[in-house]
Amino acid sequence: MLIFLLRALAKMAVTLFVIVTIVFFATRLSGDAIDFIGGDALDAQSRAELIVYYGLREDMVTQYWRFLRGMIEGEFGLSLIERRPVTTIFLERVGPTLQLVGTAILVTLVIAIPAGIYAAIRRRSNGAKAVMTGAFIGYATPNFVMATLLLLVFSYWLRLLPSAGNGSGAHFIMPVTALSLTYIAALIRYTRNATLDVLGQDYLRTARAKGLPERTVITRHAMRNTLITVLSVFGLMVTALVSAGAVVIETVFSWRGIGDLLVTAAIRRDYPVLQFGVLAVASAVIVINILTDIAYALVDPRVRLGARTS
Amino acid sequence: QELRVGAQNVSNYLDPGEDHSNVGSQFYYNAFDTLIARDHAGDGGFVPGLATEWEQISPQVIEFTIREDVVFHDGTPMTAHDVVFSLNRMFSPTYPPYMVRKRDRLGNFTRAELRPDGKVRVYTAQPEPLFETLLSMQQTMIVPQAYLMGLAGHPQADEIAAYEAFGLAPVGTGPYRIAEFIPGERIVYERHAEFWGEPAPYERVIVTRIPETVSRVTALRSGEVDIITNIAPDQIELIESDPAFKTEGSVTPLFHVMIMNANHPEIADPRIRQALSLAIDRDLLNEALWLGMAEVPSSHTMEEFGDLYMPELETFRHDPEEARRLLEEAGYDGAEITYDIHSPSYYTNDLLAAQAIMEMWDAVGINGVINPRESWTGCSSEMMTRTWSNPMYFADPFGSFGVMWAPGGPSESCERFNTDAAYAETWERFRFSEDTATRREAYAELMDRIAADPPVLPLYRPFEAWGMRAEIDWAPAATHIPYVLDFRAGRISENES
Amino acid sequence: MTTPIALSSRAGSGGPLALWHDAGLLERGAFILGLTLLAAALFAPYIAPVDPNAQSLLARLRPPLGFDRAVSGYWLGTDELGRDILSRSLHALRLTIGLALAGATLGMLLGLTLGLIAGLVGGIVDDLIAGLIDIQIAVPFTLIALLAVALFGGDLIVLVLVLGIAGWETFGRVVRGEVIKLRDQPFMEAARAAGASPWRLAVKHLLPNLVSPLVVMFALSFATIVLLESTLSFLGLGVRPPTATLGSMVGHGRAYMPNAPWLVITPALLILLVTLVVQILGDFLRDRADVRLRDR
Amino acid sequence: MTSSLLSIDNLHIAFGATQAVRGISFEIGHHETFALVGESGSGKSATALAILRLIEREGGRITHGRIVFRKEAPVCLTELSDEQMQTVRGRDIAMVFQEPLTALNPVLTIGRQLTETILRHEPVSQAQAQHKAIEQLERVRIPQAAARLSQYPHELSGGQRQRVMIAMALACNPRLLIADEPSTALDVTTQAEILALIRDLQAERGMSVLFITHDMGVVAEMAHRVGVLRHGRLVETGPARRILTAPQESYARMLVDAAPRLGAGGPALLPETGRSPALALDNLVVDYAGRRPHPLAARTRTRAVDGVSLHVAQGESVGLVGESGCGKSSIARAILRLTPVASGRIAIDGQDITRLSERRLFPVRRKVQMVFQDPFASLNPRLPTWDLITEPACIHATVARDDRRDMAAALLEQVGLGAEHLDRYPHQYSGGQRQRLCIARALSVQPKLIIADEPVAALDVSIARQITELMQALQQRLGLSFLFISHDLAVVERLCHRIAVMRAGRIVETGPTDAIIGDPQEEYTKTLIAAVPGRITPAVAAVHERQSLVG
Ligand SMILES: Nc1ncnc2c1ncn2[C@@H]1O[C@H](COP(=O)(O)OP(=O)(O)OP(=O)(O)O)[C@@H](O)[C@H]1O
Ligand SMILES: Nc1ncnc2c1ncn2[C@@H]1O[C@H](COP(=O)(O)OP(=O)(O)OP(=O)(O)O)[C@@H](O)[C@H]1O
Ligand SMILES: [Mg+2]
Ligand SMILES: [Mg+2]
Ligand code: NI
Repeated sequence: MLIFLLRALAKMAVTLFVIVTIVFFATRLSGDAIDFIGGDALDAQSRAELIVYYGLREDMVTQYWRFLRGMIEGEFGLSLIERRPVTTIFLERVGPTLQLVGTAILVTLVIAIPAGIYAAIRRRSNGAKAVMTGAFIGYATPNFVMATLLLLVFSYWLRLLPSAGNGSGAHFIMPVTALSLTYIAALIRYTRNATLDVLGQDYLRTARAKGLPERTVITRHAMRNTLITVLSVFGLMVTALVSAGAVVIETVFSWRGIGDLLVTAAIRRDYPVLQFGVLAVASAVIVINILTDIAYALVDPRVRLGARTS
Repeated sequence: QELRVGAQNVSNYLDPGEDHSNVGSQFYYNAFDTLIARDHAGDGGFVPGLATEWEQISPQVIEFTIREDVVFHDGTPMTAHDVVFSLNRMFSPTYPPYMVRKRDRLGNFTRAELRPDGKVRVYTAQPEPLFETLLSMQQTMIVPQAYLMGLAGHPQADEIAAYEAFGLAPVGTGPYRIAEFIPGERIVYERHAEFWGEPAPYERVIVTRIPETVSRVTALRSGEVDIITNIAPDQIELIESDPAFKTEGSVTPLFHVMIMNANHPEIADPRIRQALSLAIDRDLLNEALWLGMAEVPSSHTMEEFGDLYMPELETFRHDPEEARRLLEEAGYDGAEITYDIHSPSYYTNDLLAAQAIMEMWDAVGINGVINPRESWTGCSSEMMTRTWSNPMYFADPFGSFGVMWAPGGPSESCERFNTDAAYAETWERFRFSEDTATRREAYAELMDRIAADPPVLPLYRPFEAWGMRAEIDWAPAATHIPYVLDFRAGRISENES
Repeated sequence: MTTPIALSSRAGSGGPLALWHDAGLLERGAFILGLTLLAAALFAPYIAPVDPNAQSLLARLRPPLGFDRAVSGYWLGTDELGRDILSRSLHALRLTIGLALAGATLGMLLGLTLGLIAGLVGGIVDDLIAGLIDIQIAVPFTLIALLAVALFGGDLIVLVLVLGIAGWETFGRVVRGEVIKLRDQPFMEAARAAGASPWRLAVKHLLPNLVSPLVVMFALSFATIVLLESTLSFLGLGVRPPTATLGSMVGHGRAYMPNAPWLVITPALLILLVTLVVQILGDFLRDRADVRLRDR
Repeated sequence: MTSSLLSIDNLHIAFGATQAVRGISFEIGHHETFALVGESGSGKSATALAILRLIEREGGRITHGRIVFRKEAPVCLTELSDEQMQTVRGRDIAMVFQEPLTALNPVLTIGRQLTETILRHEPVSQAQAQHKAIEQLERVRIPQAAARLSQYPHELSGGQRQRVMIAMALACNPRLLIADEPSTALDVTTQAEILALIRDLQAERGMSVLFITHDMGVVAEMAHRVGVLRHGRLVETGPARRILTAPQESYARMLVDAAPRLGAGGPALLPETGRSPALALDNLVVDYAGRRPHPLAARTRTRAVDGVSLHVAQGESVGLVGESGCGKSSIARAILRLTPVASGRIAIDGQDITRLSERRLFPVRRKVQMVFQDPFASLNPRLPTWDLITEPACIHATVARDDRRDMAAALLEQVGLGAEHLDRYPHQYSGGQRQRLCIARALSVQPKLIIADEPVAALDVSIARQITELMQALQQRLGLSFLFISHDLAVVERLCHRIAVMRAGRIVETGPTDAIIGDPQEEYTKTLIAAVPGRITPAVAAVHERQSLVG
């Protein structure tokens, strides 16, 4: 366990280092912050002054060293646009995103796993077909179309739900629905597959031969094995939710979160915000990966930490 | 009483001196005052603001009598010291973002000075015909010296950190104080009880960012907000179809323009640029994309320029025949001409206009290609043509055309526009002559020059609309710079109907 | 999945006829629909009534035939620049299918190759490739797309590369896992004992065993790419206007959903159908490849 | 026999359109052991699953017939609902499945799996169930029974797992135990223990047993009565002694005759030729890296093969026997250089290959072919037959691309399969056919040496016989050498010139076949031979028969 954690942390450090380096250079090579900071009309002298003022005059390598030193000291600097510490800005945004993504993950779990198991057990029933068709359609609808549709139906026409912000529980309904739909659909499909795999296993026959009622056979013997398979997929999905995130949903529902922050920062070349944001998101993703590995080892006695194959 | 506003965008900082963005201009007027104000409820004429009276002592000096009993939002009284400080921070800036504003509009001002009698004098380098106009600008709004300088911890030192901090915790003298500011997300105004003028009509005004048009319209309809900004003509019907809501709009004192890089080898020949311009049927664009509500100018001029409004000039026109002829004459070889556009869409209808323009170019044989960019092309020498906007920063051709096309200004220093001694000479006459007729004459000459070697084509003045509950009586004032959300007394009310 | 499959057709192989025979109603429907969509895409230039980019600015936002204000000749109405939605959709379908195929194929080839190498070679190489996968997952995709477009321009090729790169890590991860699982199987040892080269091991022995996960992933990846492309269009990073993909049509049309829903309905429906067809056929092929599943 | 516990009457079972069982009838009396023997694929397991009404879940259907079970009053199992069956399963009728490896749930502890059966059928508390579970484990003689409860299946050896399965089946004192090949995967010593256990328990509790096997030795040891199944029909039923000694029906006769019997004598020793041996192992050592005992420690090493020296002359067959896990397969894998050699020397045809590079090894690979222990796993499931069995030839370019199908057809014919199998995939074969594919593959390059690792373990006796005969014929015709690894001493005796006995990585005894079987010197060899079931044939069978009549 200790060795595993040390190894994982070392790998994480290397991965993060590579990521921040790439982001550092790619953002700088591909655009200029000054045009955004100064507005779109700058004469040459003002431009030069601003470049000095924002510390963008040194050559990139010097800036890079400064950035690395700052990172090690935990000093991530100020946003070029907002002039506030990037950590403050990030913290402001992280809450809403976590709420949104967390709720979406919960909803996904609660709906998709039972539905997937049902679709597998009653493989040929009409109910299962309905579930799978629903999953197909859920998967195939772009989430911003779904988001806009929900907005129009429930806020614009029916005036039932609030359309913007994250004040109350009601504010969660639409964004969470729009966000989790794709994931629910995908997870249903994975769960169904995993369950079908398990249903063919001999130990289920053993369980039945013991005289266990069908419910117990499914809940105790099948589900546990299904969950193990689903876990790794689920870990991937959580990381996708955290990293690829909810940019689109956040925009449509005016939900100030990380996705919106990162894209905006990238467009404006607000380097400090972008660098810290990417670092934070990447760390979260990697930590989730490690946690998935640990969870995997916890639920599957055959797996030793660090020896996992996939 | 409370007013909730759904805005497409909220600024990332609030410093009237530094800011000149369309996003920012929405928010200052409610919370800050200038020495000279304008009668926005009326004809827009100059009226006393924080100065009760002013007197032009010489062409280069003006003297202000400062209003007493003015209290800043932080409770401290405003003094002449604050006025001198506010103006000098712009006239001889140490904070780089101010330097930009100094250069593009306040270049002629040298200093402000406190007289022993408590009056304040402002000096310029050359005779200044636009004293009142420039000193009623957003950039010359008055801020509290002690508060601002104290923000960095050393109240005596002129520190950059203090200016930076002020942008996040702004304090002014206006009818509303900024009670809460979350950059890019929310501004909460509260009534400033000790405001020197007529008290604010609302106890609170909450501005929230709702970036998506559909979401904004929805928020209005579902009662989450009372007013929404940035409604394109296409959406007006959507709001007005319900009698509980209405829209108010006007053409904005701002041009959507196409600029052309005079130094790009492919279009260096002025005839090609003329053709690019002549090929565009701006009336059709207006008719189709703005439902005829926008305004297509014949020259770089607007009614707001007052004495310098010159609709008789015909600098820009639509003539595809002529365009074809010029292209042939210039020996245009069908080279690809890129049209940069900010993506995702930045100006209302910009992408649509761009696509329509490509078709119009195609019709005269120009091989145009849209080039969506996620960042501004800045001063890139590869830029050929692109979208831009040219707002009226203050009501004078200098505040619109002049900010961008002055000799040594942003366009020239980015090397996409060339001036010569003759242009500079004409410019001096236009800028500093105290005689309006001379200025008009000079401006006409500049326009001729622009027509002959065009760096820009003003497409139209867009029509901007705001949606709101039907009971709210508010409309944009024609005398403001673009996008100002003016919720001062007399400008907004609610009728119980 | 839908109909009991006759035992006589147990063989994993069999010609297209056997496939057809095994397919249920749903699969057959999907197959026919798929062919129709493909044909529509392929022949778009011939069947589209008008030039997809031709504007009629004064007839913007007109509804489909049969509604008020409809303009004749524009069956499915016009878009925000007065272009024919039917013609645009057909051309967009063509481009979207092309993009998704190219992107998914690229992602698959990339992921397959790297996954195979990682799994077979192991050691440092494996660590490197696994690290690459981690990086790819950890950096938000929109950011990668944005930087790529900013650095290399918004050409179609760049777009395909970006979309391909978006999916490779899923392939890479799964393939690597499968390879590690398979590489010590007795049949691999048997081949090694017979003197098979690493290349032969990979291509002849591993690849056939990877086919069914690859089929499933390809189907998923295809759908994901169609959606990703539309998300990119939503963020203004997709194909350059006036060229249209189904995704960009939906992305641009979304603003008009309350007053001109037909801008979105046709392309969104096409996206739905295309991904649906791919998913159903993918599932069908996978279910068939699973020997144990077939008889239950 | 109206008092019989279970009577099956004209049972028909179909999988889809194919009829697997076509009308069988038999009865099992109280305290009786009924053995069901027969060809692989003849419907034995299907019948067992039908009794428990689990066949529907496997995709089968009882199309006709009745299964009547008499505990107090007779119940017709075929008419019960699934809910009603749930009270029968596990309590009245319990089953030990064919494959213990996959029959236990890998993610639940042994204790959990055991207690849940007890809790399901008996009104006891959790603690009592726990206690009972330990008792059960002790009864099947699993050491440290209490500690096992918290272990997972993969932490037990194959034999232990098999015993857990049996403990589970016996947990609620069922009236009828169905044991489906409970000892196939086990070496003779473990097998003997398990058989003894079932017999003891039966005597102790007076239950009836339906015993399914293909091993006639086991039948002889266990059964009172025997049913011979072929193509889904019972071709003969009768007392064990009669069937084993005087089968009436021709298939039954063939089955009994084909069963190898220990002590029948092996082939004569080959004369010394003086030529270099086909295989020479010199002090071979094979280590496996184990896990680390704690994070900072070095990995432990398992010494699987510990200094083995062995020669196989040209044209000779050498048998390698020994208990499970003693290192037989490891030797085979080392010879093929599939596992690294720690020390020692391997020579093929006089050439030292111990440290040869893979490139230099290439020509040698052609000379040595292997039949792997698990045929299904060693055949790539996605390749068609013709491709599979000619692959070595293709790799070594001994066959033209266009001739591969012809070659494959010829090979199939050699192992008794038809050319119609050319395009089939491995899963479309029965276990025995797969094993023959492996043999065909080994023959495709005309090797000098074949290492056969348990090549007939999965086959019923008649097919096993066919295969060994084929091997002998090839040896005579082509002068092949064999290293024959098996736990079935009778088969080894029939096939091999010499036998090497292994234990815990070392060879404890080597010698001519007759000498080893007839006059073993080592204590271990003696135990091994004593453990072979069925050595006590007719007499014991007679005893059983009498018992069953009395009971
Ligand atoms: N799930 C299934 N689907 C179709 N056919 C099956 C299935 N299971 C078994 N069969 C067929 O039914 C027949 C009887 O199978 P069964 O498992 O009862 O054989 P068996 O006598 O137990 O053989 P073995 O000795 O190999 O275990 C075989 O021909 C087999 O091919
Ligand atoms: N890959 C491996 N890693 C670690 N230990 C192994 C490995 N393979 C085999 N062993 C161990 O080496 C020993 C010998 O194994 P081997 O497979 O040679 O036994 P065997 O004699 O063939 O047994 P069986 O009759 O059960 O096939 C066993 O204790 C086994 O647990
Ligand atoms: Mg069986
Ligand atoms: Mg072995
Ligand atoms: Ni199906």
